[in-house]
Formats: sequence, structure tokens, C-alpha cells
Amino acid sequence: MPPKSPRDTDRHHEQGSRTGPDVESSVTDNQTGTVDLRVKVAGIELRNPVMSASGTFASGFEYAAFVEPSRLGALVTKGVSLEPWAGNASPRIAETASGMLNSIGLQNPGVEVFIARDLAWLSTWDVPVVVNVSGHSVEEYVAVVERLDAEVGIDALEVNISCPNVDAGGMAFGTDCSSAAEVTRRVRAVTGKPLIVKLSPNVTDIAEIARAVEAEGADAVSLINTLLGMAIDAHSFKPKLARAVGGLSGPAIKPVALRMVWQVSRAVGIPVIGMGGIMTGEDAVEFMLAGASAVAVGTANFVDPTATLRVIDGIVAFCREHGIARASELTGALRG
Amino acid sequence: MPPKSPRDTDRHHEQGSRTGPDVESSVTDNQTGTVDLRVKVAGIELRNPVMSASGTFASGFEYAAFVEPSRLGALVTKGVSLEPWAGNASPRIAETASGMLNSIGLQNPGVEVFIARDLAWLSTWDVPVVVNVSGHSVEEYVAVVERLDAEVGIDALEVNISCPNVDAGGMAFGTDCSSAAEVTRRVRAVTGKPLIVKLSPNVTDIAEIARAVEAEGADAVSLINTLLGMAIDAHSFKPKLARAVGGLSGPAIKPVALRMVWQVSRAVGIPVIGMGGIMTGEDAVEFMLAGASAVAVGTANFVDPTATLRVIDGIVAFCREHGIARASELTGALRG
Amino acid sequence: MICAGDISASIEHPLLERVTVLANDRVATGVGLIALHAPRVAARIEPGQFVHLRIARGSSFLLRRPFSVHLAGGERIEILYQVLGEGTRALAARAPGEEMDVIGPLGRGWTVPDGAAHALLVAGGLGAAPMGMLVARLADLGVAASVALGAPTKERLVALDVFEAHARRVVLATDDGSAGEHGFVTAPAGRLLAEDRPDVVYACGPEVMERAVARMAADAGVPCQVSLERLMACGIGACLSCVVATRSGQKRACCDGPVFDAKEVLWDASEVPPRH
Amino acid sequence: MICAGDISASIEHPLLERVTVLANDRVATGVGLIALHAPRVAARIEPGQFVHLRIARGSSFLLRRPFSVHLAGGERIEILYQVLGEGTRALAARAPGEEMDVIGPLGRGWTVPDGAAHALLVAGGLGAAPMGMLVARLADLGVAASVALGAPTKERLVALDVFEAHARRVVLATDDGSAGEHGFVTAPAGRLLAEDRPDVVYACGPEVMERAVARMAADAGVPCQVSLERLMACGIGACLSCVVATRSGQKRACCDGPVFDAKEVLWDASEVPPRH
Ligand SMILES: Cc1cc2nc3c(=O)[nH]c(=O)nc-3n(C[C@H](O)[C@H](O)[C@H](O)COP(=O)(O)OP(=O)(O)OC[C@H]3O[C@@H](n4cnc5c(N)ncnc54)[C@H](O)[C@@H]3O)c2cc1C
Ligand SMILES: Cc1cc2nc3c(=O)[nH]c(=O)nc-3n(C[C@H](O)[C@H](O)[C@H](O)COP(=O)(O)OP(=O)(O)OC[C@H]3O[C@@H](n4cnc5c(N)ncnc54)[C@H](O)[C@@H]3O)c2cc1C
Ligand SMILES: Cc1cc2nc3c(=O)[nH]c(=O)nc-3n(C[C@H](O)[C@H](O)[C@H](O)COP(=O)(O)O)c2cc1C
Ligand SMILES: Cc1cc2nc3c(=O)[nH]c(=O)nc-3n(C[C@H](O)[C@H](O)[C@H](O)COP(=O)(O)O)c2cc1C
Ligand code: FES
Ligand code: FES
Repeated sequence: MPPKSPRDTDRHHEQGSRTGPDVESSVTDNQTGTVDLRVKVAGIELRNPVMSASGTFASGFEYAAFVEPSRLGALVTKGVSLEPWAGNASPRIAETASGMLNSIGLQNPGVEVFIARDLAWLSTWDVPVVVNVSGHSVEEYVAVVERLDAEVGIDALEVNISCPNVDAGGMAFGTDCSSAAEVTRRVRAVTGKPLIVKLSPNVTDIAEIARAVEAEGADAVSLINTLLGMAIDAHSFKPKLARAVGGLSGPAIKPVALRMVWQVSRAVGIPVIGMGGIMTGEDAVEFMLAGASAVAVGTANFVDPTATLRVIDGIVAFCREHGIARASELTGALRG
Repeated sequence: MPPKSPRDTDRHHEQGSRTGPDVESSVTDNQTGTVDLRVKVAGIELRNPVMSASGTFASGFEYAAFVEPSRLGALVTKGVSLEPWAGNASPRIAETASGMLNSIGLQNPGVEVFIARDLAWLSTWDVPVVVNVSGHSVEEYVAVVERLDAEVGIDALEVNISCPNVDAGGMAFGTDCSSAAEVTRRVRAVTGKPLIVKLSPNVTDIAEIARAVEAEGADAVSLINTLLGMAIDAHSFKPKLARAVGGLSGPAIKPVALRMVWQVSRAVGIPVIGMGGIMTGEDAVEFMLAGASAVAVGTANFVDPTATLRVIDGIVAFCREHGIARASELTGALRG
Repeated sequence: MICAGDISASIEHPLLERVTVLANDRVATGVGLIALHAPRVAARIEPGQFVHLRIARGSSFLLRRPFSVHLAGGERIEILYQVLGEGTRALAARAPGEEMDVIGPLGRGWTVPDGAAHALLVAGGLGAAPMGMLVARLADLGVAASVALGAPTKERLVALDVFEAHARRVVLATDDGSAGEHGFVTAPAGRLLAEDRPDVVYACGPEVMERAVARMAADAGVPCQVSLERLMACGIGACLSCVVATRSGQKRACCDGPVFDAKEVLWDASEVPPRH
Repeated sequence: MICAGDISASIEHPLLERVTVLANDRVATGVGLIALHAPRVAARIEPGQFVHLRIARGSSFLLRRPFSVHLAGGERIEILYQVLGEGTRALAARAPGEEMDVIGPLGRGWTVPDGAAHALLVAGGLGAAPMGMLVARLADLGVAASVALGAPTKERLVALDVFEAHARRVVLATDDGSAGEHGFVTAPAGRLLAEDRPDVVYACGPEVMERAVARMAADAGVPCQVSLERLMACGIGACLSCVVATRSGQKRACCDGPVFDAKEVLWDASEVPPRH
């Protein structure tokens, strides 16, 4: 598939059956004025800064009873690879203090089933779609991106070089500047779609990795993926996860995530999508103050399937309370 | 001060006024037998595997109302530097989900006051004393270690190359193999006392750092120090800590700490002292199963000043329940 | 039930309902029964389905806890729960009048084969929980039910009243012989299978027990359904934490199950949550 | 009080006491008064000292919360608290009969100078909390007390009954003028300082207020004590999270304070916990 250009970002405006993003993008309150929630990330205009975090929302279908996809800033899908992946053995999750470990291992039906089933369903909704891409090798990332590049129903690609739950590939690409740069360069060459690179927190210097992927043409970075962790059941003398180690998410990691978003947003010129433990609108605001242009909600969806909506409402409430007209003003507004 | 040898580890047995560690080191229960809690770390024999974590217990004086120092496996003191350090501006702590951030910044009165005041007091107790050493430069580490090496009331030194709360030195030495190796080599040259190197979790590959300090003669490694994190008060648009970033500790970080203890203990031959979020005896057992020979209790002391004692009791209860005669059998006993 | 596997199928939405505790009592050693005012879930729940309960807010544990609905009637659902860890300890502490929220009804429950005249229910310990509604439904449908109910000891037998009210026959077994037969529930289950020649077997309990019952049923040529427990994060099919290996591929216990056709389950590949 | 600074001094040990809630009531807008059965702490607590309260277990917040003891008598201590965040919200939810644990008595409280005949107490909002025991003690000692008590609005005035019972004179001020004078409490405080010529001034409230009172007292040549709030982890002098910059170096609010001689405090270097 040859690289496409110009970038396929104005799909929404072409499709008659959809309402433009401006319809729901602002909330009016006569007393305190209007809050404009729109933000722009990697060239895509989002009606609000709140996305689903990859792997916690599937393709939105299971959550549709609770969250109409078109209410989201963007819907980020579970990671997809070239062929179907079976994922890891069970148990795959373990609960930890204010967090959870998962070692799902990127189970997915492969890109063709994803396109035929998930993407087809997603296309019935008016929401920017970001497809999260997995690979065991640089070649696999390239092949998946190439295949997805051909689909009009996709607004951006998020390349996951930070999954701690697969043996080959995954996080290995995200913990080293040169391999992170290589994956970015190679997928950049085969797609004209906005490209987001998802970074691993399991590194000494995340800003350095961010700069490396920026230099290779990433349009945005998203962070953080999960922290590599472990839980042990003392009484059985065994790790709680079949795979021993897994990825830590949830409020427990929020301080680490905020710190990294702050570091990275000061190190790069491209937008940062922040995530890690966001449960409330106030959490989301903190990430934006630290420098994020948009945020993603992950583990919180399991606790409250309407979490994304509550986060959006919370941002509106915060902006009203502080007389902020545009949510985008929050980005990087942290005071010394 | 010239290196001393043989290592000064049998002080307890020389001092007539002290009872040998065996008196309190085992607990007898007629129904389930005796649990032998003694462990050996870096050549020091501990009456049980539970230490105070540096910086959370000062020199034990403030906790003496709750914990008689001689009940501990070892008392690890707050970091000490050559000259007095003022530490960071306030606020210095912030609470986070199941954890806390601190940016104390190694405030301490300097090594001379430490020796005259804290060490003098500690010498009245029958407990192995581990002195935690800070430095802004390799030279400062060396000078402090040299000074402490002269003191008989010290059983081991713990060199902190992982403090995230100082600008020069601290963590910078612990996030790079060659500087970690250099600090170790240089302090090793000036002391015959058992040498523990305290590692930073803010690295891509902690096992690699552990191997580097082992190669330079560390007798044990301790981990983890705090994870670099940040908290923001959205309503004031400001970081919660005056220094913006600080070190995350408490149960939130336990999964990361367990994973690192597991990785490091498989990578090195020297003993590992495990810490990070230990609140209960079962937590301590988990660290030992993952490979720790001893553990340290930090943040838990703030929540419950008797936490170290509860952890010891919990280890005994666990061993009894599982018919384990010696706590040292727990080390590395994790099953596949 | 919504499942990505059925992405094009008709959707029966689960609900998110704010519920009130009506009663919460200890009914056996380490076992409680909590009754919730949950009109919307109660109106729709089917035997063998479950709810995903947010037990506490502000606690150091985050995730919901899945519980079968033991009985439902009017605007009320009842959950039989065993106190094991922090979640169920917190559940035991909830007092009448307090609120919490549930997601439900969730999952695929038991099915009653057309024309079945006689059913055998085999329950080990809290395996009785998802069988309360089932035995009542069978009675409504005129299907004769035999029940083999096991527990470690007499004081931990649960749901006996419900089974006695609706089943034709209830046989007990305890590991220590303090009530009914001495030994595992699989022994009376095997006998009932041979004697009563049921048209369907339902099993719920420890996975080893379910597996043993599945084998006996297969040997006897009787269809068997089992309810499987898996660790669950989302409970609605999105996170893939609850997979079960089956002959038709990996399934999600939360929405393809928790009730599965026993001969579909690849027992060796499946794993029981650790328990002490 | 134990403090590493006093490592060789005689030790007055704080206690770890398991206490029972006796009563917990709302006494003003956003303010509660909790009474605890705490015989050992009650027997030893002095005016201006505080306790470190473990409000909840199993919650997502870990740390204890420091609270002044407002009143103590017999086996009982009372704490006046403002509901601000998760800790104080959880405190407001604790019911009579429930248990928790406290560390105390902690810190250095107010001191009454020898020969003092007249004292001025200036309290802003919850600054009244550590002054309940103080005004009672002053009455016991025969020291005449004048009180300037401020709050944002009438409904948030606290401890008025205690001050009226023990003080010679109580002057009120509210920011909105709904009770007493319209404006900050510093205005009546300044007047009382000039009119009553006290021998000592005690101030507790927002740090800006304390600082203003300290300056007025210094200008009038009257000794002044202030009670400072700092974020506290250990509460007993070990962690160095609560430092206060003073003329004699960095001090720990938890054990060298919370009450300090106002002229010792380097106000510009000190920092108030963020509040919204
Ligand atoms: C579909 C389904 C229906 C269930 N119905 C019932 C019921 O009716 N009555 C009942 O007593 N129990 C039932 N269980 C098991 C119940 O969910 C667990 O006992 C409960 O979650 C334990 O929580 P805890 O916090 O007390 O234990 P902990 O062990 O502290 O929990 C830690 C984590 O493990 C999970 N977990 C622990 N045990 C199990 C388990 N056996 N199955 C699934 N997750 C587990 C918890 O949800 C939590 O995420 C059911 C489980 C499933 C999957
Ligand atoms: C010595 C001392 C005595 C005090 N006495 C009283 C009293 O009698 N009545 C009363 O209402 N309040 C008192 N406070 C303040 C009280 O401790 C805080 O209001 C309370 O800790 C807030 O907890 P939270 O969880 O509701 O708030 P959050 O803001 O959610 O707390 C987050 C963290 O900040 C800390 N914190 C927040 N505000 C303060 C503060 N002002 N001072 C110290 N730590 C704070 C908390 O302890 C916690 O660690 C006192 C503080 C100190 C230091
Ligand atoms: C169950 C689960 C599955 C995940 N799967 C993916 C994935 O497929 N691709 C990816 O990039 N991140 C994945 N993540 C990481 C999340 O997208 C997110 O980066 C992380 O969980 C931190 O956010 P949170 O704390 O809000 O969950 C997954 C996380 C969880 C909990
Ligand atoms: C307030 C505070 C001060 C600390 N000071 C030091 C120190 O001086 N030297 C050091 O090596 N570690 C220091 N640490 C790190 C702890 O020793 C420990 O490694 C870390 O807190 C993880 O353990 P925990 O989760 O049990 O607290 C400090 C931690 C805290 C919370
Ligand atoms: S629990 Fe999430 S898919 Fe089943
Ligand atoms: S709170 Fe720990 S030293 Fe004051």
C-alpha cells in the first residue's frame, strides 16, 4: 500500500450522516459562559480531550450501552497485529494497591478481522478512530500500518512500542532510542495518517525516547503505557500472573505518569497525550496542566464504565469554576 | 582512613553488655515448632530479616517509644553527608493513591553531628547499625565512607546512589552503570565494612546496574528507592511539592519493587535487601520469595509506628502456618 | 449479552444501577447473604447470570467483584457470598440502607434443554450460589431436579432451604462427614447420575469438581453445563482478562460464559484463580 | 516530646492508643466535632498539643491526619475538624462505637509565661481548635483572656461557647459581616491588643493572619506564640516533612512545634499547605 497524502483527517466532514464535531463540543452555561472543549492533536480535531486508552475499551462495542462512542474525543482501539495473537496464559490480571497488573498479551484477532468486524462497526459512529498497532518485529509493525493506511475509517494510528506483556517486540522497541526511532521511521514511510507513538515508562530517560521518535516524524506521543510489575501470592508461593510479570496501571501510577508527561512535554514540540491512573476530571486537568494536549482513560473504565463521560464532565466543571473558556488553555498551564 | 580488615561484623559478640542475637531471634510455639528468623546479609547476622528503611526511621530515637531498636533485624539510618544539608523547600510531601511523594532532599546534620549524637545513642542498643550514605559527588561519598569506617558502632554502610530528591549526585549515580560502578569502586577502596549499594528503580534495566556494583565489590544491594513522581494541585495550578518532583513510596510501588527484586536476585550472586510498600508480614514474605534475603519497612512506619514489629510477627505467623522452620528458606522460594 | 464476538448481533444491554442494601446477614461460617433493592436488574436477570459489584469507593482496591445472583424476585436480588479477601470483607461490612452500584445482568446463564424432564444439579460450596435461581426456574418449568450439595463441613453448607423447597431430592456430602455423606460431593453426584438418569447436568464448584462431574456426565452421555470462575476486570467483554480455552477458541467467561457446555471446555488449558 | 534534636534529653513518650468514637456531630457549616474515648491520651494532653489520627484502614489514602485536641476531660478528648479532603470526609463518616487509633500527645503546646495576668487569643476559623484547652487552662490559672474570633461567615464560627465560658471578653468578626464586625479578625485583634495590654498573645489561623498578629504583637512589644500547620507524615519527628524555618535553624512543626515563638519564625521562608 503506498503512502497516502494529504492526511485523512477530515473524514467526518465528508460523511453526511454524521454531525460535525462542533455540535457536542461545547457546553453552554448562562451563568459562567461556554467552555470550548475542542483540542487538536496530531492534526485531528477532537470534540473534547478525552480518549479511551488502548486495550481497556476494546473497540467501544461492549461499552456502547454506557458510552455512546461519539461522546468521546477519540476512540482508541485495542492493539492489533498482523495475524491473530492468542495472548498469554491465565491468570492475566492481579489487583494491587490502587492499581492492577495485566498480562493480557495483546490477544487480538489480527488486522483483517479487526477491519471487517470492529472497524465496520466503528464507522457507524461519528468519532475519530485511533487504531493501536502491535508488532513482534519492525516488519510486522510496518505491515499492519500499511494495511490500516488503506482504510478511510481510521483517523490516526498509535504505534505501541511499549507493551510489557509480549516476549518479542513490544516494550523492547520502546526502551531504546535507536529501535524506537527505527520503528517510527519505518512506519512513517508507509502511512500518511497521523502517527502517534506510545511510549514506555520503563526507561531511564523517557524524554530522550520522545525526542527520538519526534525526530523520525511522529505527530504525537502518548504516555504512559504500564509499568512493569509483579504480584505474588505468598500462600501458594507463586506469582499471581501466569506470566509472572505484567503491566501496572491505575491511580497507583498517576504520579509517575504525571512526571513523565511533564518531562516529555517540555522536551518535544509535538503534542503529548497523557494517561495513567486518570479517574476524574480533576485528574485529567492535572495531566493537561503538566503538558498534555489530550488524555486517555484506561483502568477507570473497569471501575466505572461511564468513566470517560465523568471525566469529560469534570473537565467542564473545572473550567467553569476557574473561568476557563477553552480546555486547550489548560495544556502546559502549570505554574512554577 | 585505611581499609579495615577483617570486616567488623562480630561486634555484638564482643560486647558483654549485649545479649547475643540468638536470644530473641527465634520464637517457640509448642504446637507448630520454632521459627528461626535469623538471616545473614553482607556478612552481618541479623536476628530477623526486618530493617527500617533509610529516611523513614531517622536513627530510631523518635520511634523508641514504639519499637525498641534491638527488636529489629537492623536499624538503617537516614542518609548522612559530609557537611550539613538543608534539604528542599516546603511542601516536601504529597499524598497519592496508596502512596506518598517526598522531596525531603536528604536534610541531615552532617557526618560529625551524626556520629556524636545519633551513633552515640544507637550504641546503647543491641542492634546492627547500617548507616546510609549520601553524596553530591564521588569525592563526598568517599569522604563520608572514610569517616564512618573509623567508627566501631557501625555494622554496614548503605550507599544511596538513588535519591531522586537532590540536584547534584543522588540518583544520577544510580541510573548509569559506569557511574554506579565508579562510586562503588571508590568507596569499596576506603572501607572494610560490609557495603550495601542502594539502587534506583528509575532505570531501564536495574539488573545491569546491580551486576555493575556487584562486580566492584558491593556485598549486597538494596532496592528499591523511590520512583520519581509528581503531584499537581489542579486548583492552584501548581505542583504539590515545592520541588515539583519527588520520590514515590508506599504500597502503590510494591508491584514494581517486587518485580525488580525478582529480576535483580536472579542476576546477581550477592544478597538482595527488598523494600517498597511493605506494610505486612505477608508483603515481606512476598519480597523474600521473590529473592530478597532481608527486607526494609519505610512508609509503613508513618502509618503505624509499630509497623516493623507487625511485619516481624507476620513473618513468624506465615512460617508457622506453612511449617517453615527458618525464615531464610523463604528467600527465592518462588515457584515457577 | 454484548460481546465483541457478537459485534453484529442484537445487543441486550447490561445496566448500571444504583442499588440499596436491604439486608446483609451471616448465613453460614464465612458466608453472607446480601439483599439489594435493584429493580431494573431484578426484572431482567436470568438463572446463572451475574452482577459486577462496586463494593466500596475510596478503598485501596479498585476493581468490581463479580457475584452470581442467587435469588431474584420483585425488585430484589440476593447474593450469597463467601468472605475471602478485602472485597468480600468490605461487602460483609455494608449495612442496610447503604448504597452501591452494580452492572448487570451479565453473562450467559444456564439453559434448560427443550424437553428436559429431569435435571441433576451438583454444587460444591459456594457453587450453590448460581443455582438458587436455577432450581426455582426448573420447578416452574416442571423439570424434576435432584441436587447433590457438598461442603467442607456442616456449618458451611449453604442454600439448603432453597434446594429443599424446589428440588425433588437433595443429597448432602461433607468432607468431614458432619452432615450427609462423608466425602466429596462427586460420589453422590455419580450415584444420582446413574439412578436418576437426568437429561441435563449442571455443575458449579471448585474447577476440579466441575471437571470430574463433566467427565461422569460425558461417560453417561448426558449433556453437562458448568459455570466457570475467572478473574474479571471489566465484566462486560472488553478487557480479555477472563479467557477460557474452548474447542471453539478462546472465550470470555464474562460474556461468552460464565456457563459453558462442559464438552466445549479445554480443561487442561484452563486455570483456576489461586485460593488459599 | 521526643525529638532527635533532643536525642539526649529526657523522653516523654507519645502513646499509640486504640480509641472509640463517642459522638461525632456537625457543629457548623463544614465543621464537625468528634469525641473519642481515649483515657491515656486524655490524661496527658496539654493545651496546643495534637494527636495523629489513623482515620480509616484499607482506604486509598495512607497517612494519618494531625488534629489539635480542642477539649479534653476525664477519659475523653474532643477534636474540632473542618471537612476538606478525603481524610476529613472519612472522619465525618465515623460513627459512635467505631474504633480508630491515635498517636499522642504530640508536639509542644502553648506556654503560659510566669506572672502573666492577661492574655489575648486570636483565632481565625479552625484556628479556634487548639485554643479550647488553652482558654480553659488560662481560666484555671486565673489569667484573664480576651478572644478575637473570626470566620468567613456566621455559620462557620466555631467554639464560641467554649470561649464565652472561659474568657473575659470575646469579640467576633466575619468576612461578610453576618456576625460581629465586618472584616478580618486582625482588626479587633489589634484593638484588643491596644486596649487590654495583654502579657501574651496566642494566634492560630491562616498563616497570613498569624503573621499579621505576630507583627502587631512585636510592634506592641508583647510576646506572641503561633501554632503552625505543616504537612506531616510521621508526626513524631522522624521524617522531616514538616520543617519550619526559624532563626535557630530548621525546626520540625510536629515536635519542636506546632507552637512557636512568633519572633523565631522566618515567615518568608515558610510555606502554607495549598488550599482551595
Ligand atoms: C461469574 C462469577 C460469579 C461469582 N459468583 C460468586 C458468588 O455468587 N458468591 C461468591 O462468594 N463468589 C462468587 N464469585 C467469586 C467472587 O467474585 C470472589 O470470591 C471475589 O471476587 C473475591 O473478592 P475478594 O476481594 O474478597 O478476594 P481477593 O482474593 O482479595 O480478590 C483479589 C482479586 O481477585 C479476584 N478474585 C478472587 N477470587 C476470585 C474468584 N474465585 N473468581 C473471580 N475473581 C476472583 C477479585 O475479584 C479481585 O479482583 C464469582 C466469580 C465469578 C467470576
Ligand atoms: C498540628 C496540626 C494540627 C491541626 N489541627 C487541626 C484541627 O484541630 N482541626 C482541623 O480541622 N484541622 C487541623 N489541622 C489540619 C488538618 O490536619 C487537615 O485539615 C487535614 O489533614 C486535611 O485532611 P484531608 O484528607 O481532609 O485533606 P486533603 O487535602 O485531602 O489531605 C491531603 C494531605 O494533605 C494533608 N493536609 C491537608 N491540609 C493540611 C493542613 N492544613 N495541615 C496539615 N496537613 C494538611 C493531609 O494530612 C494529607 O496528608 C491540623 C494540622 C496540623 C499540622
Ligand atoms: C487490560 C489492559 C490492556 C491494555 N492493552 C493495551 C494495548 O493493547 N495497547 C496499548 O498501547 N496499551 C494497552 N494498555 C495500556 C493502557 O492503554 C494505558 O496506557 C495504561 O493502562 C495506563 O492508563 P490507566 O492507568 O488509565 O489504565 C492496556 C492496559 C490495560 C489495563
Ligand atoms: C520520607 C522519606 C525519606 C527517605 N529518605 C531516604 C534516605 O535518606 N536515603 C535512602 O537511601 N532512601 C530514603 N528513602 C527511601 C526509602 O528508604 C525506601 O527505599 C522507599 O521509601 C521505598 O520503601 P517504602 O515504600 O517502604 O517506603 C526515603 C523515603 C521516604 C518516604
Ligand atoms: S472481564 Fe473483561 S473481558 Fe471478561
Ligand atoms: S511529621 Fe515527620 S518530622 Fe514532623
